[in-house]
Amino acid sequence: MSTLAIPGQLLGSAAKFQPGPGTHIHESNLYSSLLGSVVITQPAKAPGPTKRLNKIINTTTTPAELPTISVSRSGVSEKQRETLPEVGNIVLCRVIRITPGQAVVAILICGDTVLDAEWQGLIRAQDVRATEKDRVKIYESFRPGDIVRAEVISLGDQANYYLSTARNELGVIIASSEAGNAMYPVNWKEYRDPETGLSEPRKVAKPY
Amino acid sequence: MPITIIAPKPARHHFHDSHQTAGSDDESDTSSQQGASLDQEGDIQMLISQSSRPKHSHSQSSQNYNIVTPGEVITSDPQWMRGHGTYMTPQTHNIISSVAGTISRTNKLLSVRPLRARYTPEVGDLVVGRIVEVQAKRWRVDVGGTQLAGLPLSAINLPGGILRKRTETDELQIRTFFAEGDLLVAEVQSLFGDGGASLHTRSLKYGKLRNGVFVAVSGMGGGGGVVRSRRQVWTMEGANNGGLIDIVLGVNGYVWISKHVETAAVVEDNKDNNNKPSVGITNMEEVVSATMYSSQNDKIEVDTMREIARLRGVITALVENGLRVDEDMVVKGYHEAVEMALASEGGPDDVYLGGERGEQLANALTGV
Amino acid sequence: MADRRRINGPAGATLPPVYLNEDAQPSDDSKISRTRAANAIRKLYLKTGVTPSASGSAYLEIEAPGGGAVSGLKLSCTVHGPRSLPRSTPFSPHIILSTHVKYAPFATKQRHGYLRDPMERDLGTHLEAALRGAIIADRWPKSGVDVIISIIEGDQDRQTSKSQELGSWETMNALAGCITVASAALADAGIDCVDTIAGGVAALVKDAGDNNSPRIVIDPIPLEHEKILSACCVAYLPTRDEVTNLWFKGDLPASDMELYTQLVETGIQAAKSANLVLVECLHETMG
Amino acid sequence: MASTQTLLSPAELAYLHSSLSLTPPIRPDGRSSTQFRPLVAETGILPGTNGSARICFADGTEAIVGVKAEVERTKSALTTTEDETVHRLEGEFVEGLAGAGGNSAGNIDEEDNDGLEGQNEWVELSVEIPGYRDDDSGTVFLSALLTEALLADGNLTKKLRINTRFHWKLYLDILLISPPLSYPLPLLSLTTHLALLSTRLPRLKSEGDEDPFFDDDWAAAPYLYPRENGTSGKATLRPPISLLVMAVGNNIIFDPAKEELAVADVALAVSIGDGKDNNSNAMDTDTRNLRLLSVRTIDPPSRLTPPGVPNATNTAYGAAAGTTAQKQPEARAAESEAVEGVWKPPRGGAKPLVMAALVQKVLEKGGVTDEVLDALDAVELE
Repeated sequence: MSTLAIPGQLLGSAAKFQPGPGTHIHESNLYSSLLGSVVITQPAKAPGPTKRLNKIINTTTTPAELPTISVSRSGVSEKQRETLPEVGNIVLCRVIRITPGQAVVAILICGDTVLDAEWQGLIRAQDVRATEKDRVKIYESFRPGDIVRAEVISLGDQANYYLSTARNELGVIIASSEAGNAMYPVNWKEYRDPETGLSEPRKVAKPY
Repeated sequence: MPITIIAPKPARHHFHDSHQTAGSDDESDTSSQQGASLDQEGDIQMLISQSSRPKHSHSQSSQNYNIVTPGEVITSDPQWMRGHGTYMTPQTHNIISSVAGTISRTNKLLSVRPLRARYTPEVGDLVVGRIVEVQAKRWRVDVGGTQLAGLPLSAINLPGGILRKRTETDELQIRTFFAEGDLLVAEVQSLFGDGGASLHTRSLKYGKLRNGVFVAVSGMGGGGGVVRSRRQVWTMEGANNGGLIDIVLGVNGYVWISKHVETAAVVEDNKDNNNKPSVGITNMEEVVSATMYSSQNDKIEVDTMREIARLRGVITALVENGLRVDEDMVVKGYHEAVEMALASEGGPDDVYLGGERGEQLANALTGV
Repeated sequence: MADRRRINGPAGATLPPVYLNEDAQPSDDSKISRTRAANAIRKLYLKTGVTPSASGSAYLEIEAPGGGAVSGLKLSCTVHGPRSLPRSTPFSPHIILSTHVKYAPFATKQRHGYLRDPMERDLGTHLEAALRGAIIADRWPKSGVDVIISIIEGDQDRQTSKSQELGSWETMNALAGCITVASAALADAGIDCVDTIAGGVAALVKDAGDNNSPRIVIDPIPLEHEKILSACCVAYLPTRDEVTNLWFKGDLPASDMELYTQLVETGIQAAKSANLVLVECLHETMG
Repeated sequence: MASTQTLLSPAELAYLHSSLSLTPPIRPDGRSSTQFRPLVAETGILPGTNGSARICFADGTEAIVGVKAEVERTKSALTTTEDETVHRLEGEFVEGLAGAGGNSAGNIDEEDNDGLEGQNEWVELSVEIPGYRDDDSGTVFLSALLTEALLADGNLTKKLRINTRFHWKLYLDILLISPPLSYPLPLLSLTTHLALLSTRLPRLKSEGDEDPFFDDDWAAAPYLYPRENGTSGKATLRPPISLLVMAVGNNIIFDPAKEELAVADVALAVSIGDGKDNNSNAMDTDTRNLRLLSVRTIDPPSRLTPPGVPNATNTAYGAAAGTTAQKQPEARAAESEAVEGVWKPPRGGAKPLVMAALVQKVLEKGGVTDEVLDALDAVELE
C-alpha cells in the first residue's frame, strides 16, 4: 500500500481496520478523506486504551482488536493541517478578558498543532480548580495576557469551547506582573515578579 | 391525474348563526367550529355543545354577527369589564375591540378572541415543541407562540432515574439530551411576566419524540385548529393492520403522530406491571428513561406508516376546512377516511386526503 | 443593484473599441476550427499552494486555443478555514461552506464591476452545490470555510462581437474549471473530502462548413463551432462514480433521451480527464 | 434556496427517509409519487399588465406574475448601412458602449433566418421572495434558472422582434406573496407559464422598418403565444415549465414538500419546452413535441441536517450511561456504518444513472409533464 493518500483513495476494508482521523467509510470500505500519509496504528496491548482509541467507537467490531488506519498531513508537508480542539485535548491559550464568572481565552495550540484560526474558549469559575470550587475567584486565578494550559471539557455553545484547569499540571504557565515583567511561580497559587518582588495570585500550573 | 388546478372560488362566508340558543345568553361563547382557534377559557358547556353537535351551516343572517374588528365599540354599558383583546378609552365606558375576532362573555367579563392567533401558553398545557437553541443550562423551544419557551436543564428527567443528582457533566453534555431540531412533548410549568413560558418534562410521558411524523396546524386561518380538550394524547388502533398509533395533539397546534412504543404503555397503565415481571415498579423508570433521549427509530411496519400518513392527512384536512382538531374529530375523521379509501379506486392503500378529498371528508363529518 | 461603496465610472466606459484587422477576411476571422480530437480536453496546468497566507490554494490554467484569438482560462482559488464562526452564528454541527466566484474586472472582454453580478452569484451557487457533496461536513462542527475563486482570465474570444450569446456557454467552461481548482485547494487546506471532485463540460455542436449532423465534443470552445446546440457541465466524483452537480442547458427533443444520456456521459469523461491532472498535481504536492 | 434550512429532528428525518424509500413511497401528505399539490390558478388578474397570473397552494403559498412590455429601439441597428466595413466597425463600437453585445451587427442585411432571431437581453426577469435579499444567491439561482428555460430555444425572443429597428422589451416580475414554505420553483414556473400564455401585445399597424405604431383596440391584440384558431383554443407554442423532481432510494418524487426535500438523495430542476417546430406543423396537434431545455441540480438540504446518534453510542442512552463520566461527552461523532433507524446525512452525489432516470421520468411520453401541460391548458385565460 502506498504511504501517500489523496481524498477518495481506497485504504482497505472496514472489517480489517478501524477508521481513524482523515478517513471515512463508504460501502464497507475505508477511504482516505485527506491528502496526506497513511499511518497504521496497532492496537494498544494494555487494557487501558489511549484517548484517541477511545473516541473511535465501532459498533460492529471490538475496538481493541483492529489496527487503526488514519491519514495525516504531518511529516509530509511543512504546513500543518488545521485541527479542531476536541474534548480531552490539552490546549495552550491566552486569556483575553476576565469576568467574575469566567475567563475568556483564545486557544493557540491544540495538542502539538499551532492553530491558524482563532477558536475561543471559556474557563468557568467552577472549572478553575478541583477543590474549593465555591471560593474560586477568577481575578485571583487569571489575568488578561496570561498563557494557560487547559483541557477541553466540552464543545460548549455556538462560540466557545469549555476548558478546565482543574488539575495540578494545568493552569497559568506564563504570566507577567502588573509592572510588565515576566514572573516565576513560587507555589501553587502565586507568581512573583523578580524585579519588584511582589507576588500576584494565579492558578499556577505545576511545572513538569 | 398528477395535478389538479382549479379556478379560484368566491370568498367563503364564514359567519353563520351559531348554535347558541335563547336562554344561554351568558354562556354564548359563539365559538362555532369556525369561530375560534383556541378555546382560551376551556368552557365546559361550549365544548359539550360543540362536540355533540358539529354543524356547518352557511346561513348568513346578520343578527348573530359576533365578529368584531379592531376599533369597533362592543358596548358602552359600564357594567361590563374589559378582558383580553379589548381596550377602553379614558373618560368613557366604551369597551373597544383591539383585534378581529369573536366576542366571548364570561359573567361580566368581555373579551375578544382573535380569529387567528399565535399560541398563548397557559400553565398545565401539554405542548409539542422543537428545540431551536441550546444554551449553557437550558434549551430554547419553539412552541408556536410569540416567544420561545425555555426548558431548563433542571426540568428534565436525567437518564438513570429521576432521583439522580444533576452533575456538572450533565451541563457539559446538555446537547446529548436535546439538540437543535429535536422535537419533544412537554408541559408548561410556569409563565413569566412577559408571557414567555417555562416547560418541564419531568414525567415519563414527556420527552423526545421519535418513530413518527410532525404536523403543525397552528396559526392556520379560518379558525380550525387544536382545541384544549379532555385528552390531548391517546393511542388508537390503525385500520388495515396499522397497529397501535399514538397521537399527541399539542395545545399549541403542533401535532405528533407516531407508532405506539411498548415501553410507553407501561407508563400509561402502571397496573400492567404485574403482567410483566421483567419490568418491576423499581426499574420501570430505568427502562423508560433508557429510550428517553434516543434518536434512533424502531422498526416500523409499512402498514403503520401508511396509517400514520392517513391520520396526518385527516388532521390537515380538518384544519384546511376550518374544523376543530380534537380526539373526537380525529377519530371520527379517521374512520371516515378509511371508509372513503375503501370506496375509492385507489383502494385502502390510498391515503391522499388533499384538495377535494379533504372537503369531502369535512362534509361527511359535518353532515352536509 | 448599484455599487454604493465606490464611485465608479459609467458602466462599460472603460471598454476599448475593438477594430478589425484591415486585411482580415470577415468570413474567417471569427472562426477557428477545432484541432483536438472530439474526446480530448485542452491542456491543463494545476498547482496547489500558490497563496501561502491562505489555508489552502490552487491555480489552474487552461491553454488558449487558436493562436491568441481566444484567451485561455486562468483561475486562482483560495480556501480560508476551517475557522471559527462569528459569535452571532447559531450552533452548527457541520462546517459552513461559502463559495465566491468573481471575475476580475479585466477577465473578459466586457469589464466586470467590483460587485458580484447575478451571473457570478449563480456560478457560486453551482460551485457550492458541487463542493457540498464532496466535503465531509460533519468533521468540522462549529466552523466555517470560505472558497474564493478569482477568474483572472475568462476564456473568451478577444476579437469578435459574438460575445453575448457565446458567453453563456463559456460560463460552463469556467464553472468546470472552478470545480477542479476548488477541489485541489480544499485538499491543500486539509478539509475532509469523500473524493477528488472535478468538473467537465461536453456539448452537442454543429460545425461550420460541413453539413454533418451534430456531434458531441468534450471541452467545447464556442468559437470553434458554428453553433452549440446544448451543453452540460458535470461535477463528478470518480471513485464513487457519483455526480454532485449537473447543469444542462440547450434544446433537445424529449424523445431522444439517448442523446442527453450521451451528453452527460461525455461530460463525465471530461471530468475524469481533468481528474487525472488533479490527482497528478496532488501527488506532486505531497512529493 | 438551499439556505432555507428546515429544522427537523434526526428521528423525523429517519422516518421520512424510510417511508419515502418504500415501494410505493408513502409521502407525509399521502400523495402518490407523481402527484402535485392541488393548485388554485387564475390569469388576467392585473389589468395594468400585458399578462398576469396567480397561483396558490392550499397552505397559503401564493405567487403572482406580471408581464409588461415596452417598445425599445434595437441598439445595434442604430447605424445605417452604406459601407460594409464602416458598418461593422461602428456596429461593434456601439455594441461595446452599450455594454451588451448582440449578434445582429453583421446580420441586418442578411436574409437568412438568423436575422429574425431575438436577443437575450430583450427579456428581463426578476424574482422577489419575501424575507430574502434580491441578491441572495438562492433568489439569483431561481431567476437564472427561469430565465435560462425561457431563453433556451430562442422562441420567445423571436416573437419580440417588431422590425429591424425596434423590438419589445419584456419584463417578467415574479412575486412570491408569502414566505416560501417549500422550494418555490414549481409554483413560480407554473405561474410564469400562465402569465406568459395570457400575455397580449398590441397589434402592429405599421409596416416594415418604419417607426412602429399600434392598434388601440386591446381586444384586437394578439396573444404572444398565438392560439390555434385566433383567440381561442390551445396555444400552438407554449412557454416552458420547470419542474422540481427528487429521488429517495429507488423512488422518483415530483413536487416535493419541504420536509420531503430535506431527505432527498438528489433533487433536479428540469425545464421542458413544448415546441412544435415548423416541420411538424401539419402533424396532429394532440401529441406534444416536448423539448428538454435545462437541467440543474438543486443542492439538497439533506446534507445539512443534524445526524442522529445510534443508541449504541448515545451517552444519554441507557440507565447507567449518565454516570459513566469517562465516556466523553460530545466527542466528535465517530465514523461508523449506517445503523437502521438512525438518520445520517448523505455524502457525495448521486449516480449518473439515477439522475438520468429522473430526467427520463419527467420527459416520459404521456407522463407527468404532459398531464401538467394539459392541466395548465385547461386554465381559462382571462
